[in-house]
Amino acid sequence: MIQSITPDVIAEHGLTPGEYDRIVELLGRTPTIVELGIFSVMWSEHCSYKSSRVHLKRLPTTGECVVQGPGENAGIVDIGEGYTVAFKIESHNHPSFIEPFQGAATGVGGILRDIFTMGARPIAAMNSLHFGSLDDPMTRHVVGGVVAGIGHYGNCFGVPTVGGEVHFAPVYEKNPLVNAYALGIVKRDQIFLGQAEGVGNPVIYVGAKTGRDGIHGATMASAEFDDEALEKRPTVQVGDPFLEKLLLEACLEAMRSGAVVGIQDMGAAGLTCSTCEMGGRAGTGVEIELDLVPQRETHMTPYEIMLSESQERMLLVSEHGRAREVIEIFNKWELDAVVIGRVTDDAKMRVLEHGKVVAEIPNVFLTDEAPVYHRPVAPPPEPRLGANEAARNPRITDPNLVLEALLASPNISSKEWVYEQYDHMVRTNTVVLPGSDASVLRVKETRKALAMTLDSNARYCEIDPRLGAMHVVAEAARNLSVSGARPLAVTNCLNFASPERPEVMRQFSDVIDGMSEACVAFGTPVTGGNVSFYNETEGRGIYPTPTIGMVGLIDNPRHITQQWFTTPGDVVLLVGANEPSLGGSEYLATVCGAVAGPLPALDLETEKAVQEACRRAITEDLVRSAHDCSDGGLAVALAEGCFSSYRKDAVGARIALTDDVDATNVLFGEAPSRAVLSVRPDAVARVMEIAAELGVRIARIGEVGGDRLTISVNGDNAIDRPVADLERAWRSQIAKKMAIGK
Amino acid sequence: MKAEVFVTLKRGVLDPQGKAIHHAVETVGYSGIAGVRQGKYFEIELGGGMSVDEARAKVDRLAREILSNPVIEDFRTEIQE
Amino acid sequence: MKAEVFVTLKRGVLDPQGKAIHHAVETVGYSGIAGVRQGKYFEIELGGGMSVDEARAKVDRLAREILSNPVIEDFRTEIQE
Amino acid sequence: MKFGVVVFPGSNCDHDAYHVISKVIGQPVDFIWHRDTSLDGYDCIVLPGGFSYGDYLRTGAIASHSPIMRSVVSFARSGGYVFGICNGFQILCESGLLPGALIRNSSLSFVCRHVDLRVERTDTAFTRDYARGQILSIPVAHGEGNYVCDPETLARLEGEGQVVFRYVSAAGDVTPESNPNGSMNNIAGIISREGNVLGMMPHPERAAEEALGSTDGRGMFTSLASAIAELAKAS
Ligand SMILES: Nc1ncnc2c1ncn2[C@@H]1O[C@H](COP(=O)(O)OP(=O)(O)O)[C@@H](O)[C@H]1O
Ligand SMILES: [Mg+2]
Repeated sequence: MIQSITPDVIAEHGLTPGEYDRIVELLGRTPTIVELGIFSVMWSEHCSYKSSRVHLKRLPTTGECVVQGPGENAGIVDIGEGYTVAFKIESHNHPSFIEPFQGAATGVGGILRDIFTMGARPIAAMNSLHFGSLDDPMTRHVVGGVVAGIGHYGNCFGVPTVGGEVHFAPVYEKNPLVNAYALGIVKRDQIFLGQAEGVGNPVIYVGAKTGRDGIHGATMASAEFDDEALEKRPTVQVGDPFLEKLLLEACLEAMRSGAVVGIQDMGAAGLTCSTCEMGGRAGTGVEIELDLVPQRETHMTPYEIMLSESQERMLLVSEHGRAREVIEIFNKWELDAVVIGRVTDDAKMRVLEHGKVVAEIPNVFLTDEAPVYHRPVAPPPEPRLGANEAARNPRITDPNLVLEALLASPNISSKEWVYEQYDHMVRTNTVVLPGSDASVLRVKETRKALAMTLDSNARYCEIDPRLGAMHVVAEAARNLSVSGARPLAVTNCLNFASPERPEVMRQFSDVIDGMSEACVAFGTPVTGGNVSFYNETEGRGIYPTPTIGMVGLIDNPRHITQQWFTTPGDVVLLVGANEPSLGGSEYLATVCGAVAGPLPALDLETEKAVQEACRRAITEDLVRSAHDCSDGGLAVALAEGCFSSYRKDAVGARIALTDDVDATNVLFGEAPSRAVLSVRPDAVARVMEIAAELGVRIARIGEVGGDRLTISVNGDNAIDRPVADLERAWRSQIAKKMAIGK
Repeated sequence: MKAEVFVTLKRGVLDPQGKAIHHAVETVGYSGIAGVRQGKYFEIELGGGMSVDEARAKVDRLAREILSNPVIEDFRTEIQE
Repeated sequence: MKAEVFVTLKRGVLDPQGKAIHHAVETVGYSGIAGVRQGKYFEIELGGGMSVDEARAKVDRLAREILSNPVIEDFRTEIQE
Repeated sequence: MKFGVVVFPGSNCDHDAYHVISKVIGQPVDFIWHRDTSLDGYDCIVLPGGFSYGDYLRTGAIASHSPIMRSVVSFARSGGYVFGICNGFQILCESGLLPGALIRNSSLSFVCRHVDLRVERTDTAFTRDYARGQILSIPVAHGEGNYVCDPETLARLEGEGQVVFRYVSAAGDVTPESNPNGSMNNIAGIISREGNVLGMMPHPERAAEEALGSTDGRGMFTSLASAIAELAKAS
């Protein structure tokens, strides 16, 4: 393809004139069109993190358990007994808006490959979803497609999708967020890295053939949406989960053979990215001949082959002389595997077509020399206040009806319509099914269990990015702690609007600071993640939406704890300071239609002590149920405790609260550092003692029993409802909305 | 009156179904099959009192708006009188 | 040479997809659609050097043995020369 | 005595079945590759859940043509026990070892959750460790588990007691609400007339350990183990 490089061509590649000049300067010549394409994907926001890098550096990334921090395909932490887990979260937001089913499906495919390239067998997936309002038909279409697509890929691949979160707010209407997470297990001494070691070693292409899928997808993922987005549609890729399952089995088998030196998946930026990154990490070069690349279509140009984003492909480097062995393993699994090049000693990526060089670029130009921007950061905005004024005009006042309305709010209501479409049990490790605070899996290879959770709170982050991000980390850790787990480490997905707007960069920078501070406090380093910018349409951006994926360890499976009250006569305890606020609450959003601050305060030391108290009580076998108290406040947490779950009938509770704030705050105000426990009556004294030892407030607030939830505040009856009615309001809401028009 | 709608994947869009079928067919021992692509096929029963032109317009709209996914699929309709 | 295979559900076999589409179509406000049934459509690319009769026999066998399930489906094939 | 678990490309509950047989009920078991053809030395073949060959055409359709299935068919015809779970059930129907077909769930959605099953027969090699009418809590996880067949076949299945499991309410009643996929007569599992081939959509291997919340599915594996042991003693 002979094409001259005009300013238009440069702009089409998403490169600024300044970036282009830098390319010419680095190369000392004009790039070929293939090289321009390569630079454009490697220097895109998506691959280069050019706007976020300077900020991401502030995240804590080291810790005792960290085996692999950011920089590889996934982070890895040690879980003892010779095993480690690899986990990561990644966004597939733009593709999922353009084609919800395939966009979400290929998002799952991508994250699974990131895990098994490390040598880890994926044992769990989760997803964090943000959509517009379910009252909007377009949103329902997106929700239906995304959930079905995630299910399609994960179910067929055979990984259980064990949990996640779903939020709804109008700002996501044209910018839905689909963040996919996966976790895999690998023996500590069997981890693989994406490195092209060993000059002369063969480079092998495995998996699906290359087609014209998603050419320019990586640049698309970094470009703001406009009406033209719909015109960009044909770039959407179609996933083949069956092929990916074969790829998994073949890759793991090849790795076990000892013949594999390094391996990397071809995600966004496909062959380009894997070629230069594998060489880059090892300090070597990789040379490939495009004639040898398996192609699905005829007459593909070098440009198209290098930029194709066809799914289910990997690049691997084998030991010299062992390529045959590797290829035979792939053939056994009925997959293509072809030697397309070799490792060189010149630290360049070199691409040949019919033996002629069509691109030759030193790796560092594409990686370390990629632009880094110190984008302007706006000064801190005025604090977002007004919660008290907004709270003066509630749509409903009867606390019973308020509670029902909150339980029926799609943000709080049961997500079973979603997770029942996912196989969440395959591989028979899922000990705590979706529905409780954290998902828990046994690890058959060890005596331990893993707990994991995905959390975000975009409304909080919109009101106060820094404090909001701290709340999110605290909630994730709390979800693990009340499940009996010790938090280990974090992966994160940072979804933001355009980095070219200083206000957005202010949010971004503040979120990083809040997240860093909280992660340091909890001792949970960040081992990886993903940044998704440009989530805005027609100038309207999303809330700053950092999503935290936190993994924790339960040393003794006996200590796995769920959120459901189990036994009449058990005593209900509220652990933690009860200083709720309506700022940023679901109450304010649902009942008063307002998003306003200030947020509830968060003291990290108190938070840690509360979590420690819960964990200690759990490990002393004193606790029958434990539930983190977050969205919707205490009344919602109590109601959720009453509901039925697998092999657990609904049960009521009688609760008496005393406080010096008004009933609305007590019932529906939100505050961190709180958990609701139910314990045997004879265990109450010891749990109180533990709390006292840790300096944590604790109150006996009632007992489990009957079939109603009754709550009094300062002696006045506030809530009195049959649990069955509350549960009905909570359980079926999303299904009901999704059935509109069906 | 009846109509038929054929929905096929756009050229260039990966067809995992067709690929898997083709592969299986070869493994089972069929020779001479060079490729398989899978699409959808709809039979539409139309109510009475419609002209052919009306029917065509209606079925076209139905195919475009509901039966196919314009992002990855093309369609073709046929009216049988 | 090319062939087309149409696979449809037998009369009397429930068609959940067709039913759902029909329902959706009505809800969206299309009038005059009396029924929708969903089937499958295959485009088969045949290798060279085959007579039409050979092709027909091969495609018929393929449709019968693999592309359709006789318990619930019927099929029809067409050869395009 | 030996169990064999067939591995098709795309099987993904193969390890789960293997785990229950080897670790939970402590019986010898091998994986059998789909390209193998010999089943010598096996007493029970398990066709596990998953998405064999991607299941893109029709569930189980392509697997039913794989080399191993020819052997499984003759193994079954000679009286060997064949146990098809989920995708395995679909493969058994496609290969003609069991009548009927499994089509798309009436909800059109994949469904994964625990359901209640009623044991309709206990005089089979697969269910002898249960009580008649016993209600089992076992998960389903499928998109195409809607059992259909023609009216004559249905009458025969019912008349000859070939329906072994039915979806029921917690109280044990056959209701539309307790049917997760629209199956005719709430059919969850059927057995061949000869009593040696059983297919079911629910996953007993996911309900065989206390840690997973239910041990109700274990009985199928222990039933088979004792039936096989008895046969061995008799011969
Ligand atoms: N997208 C999803 N996929 C799978 N499970 C989900 C999803 N969204 C929510 N869930 C499950 O529903 C339950 C409630 O979720 P959520 O309200 O976010 O919990 P929490 O507030 O404790 O973090 C959790 O067990 C969660 O794993
Ligand atoms: Mg929680």
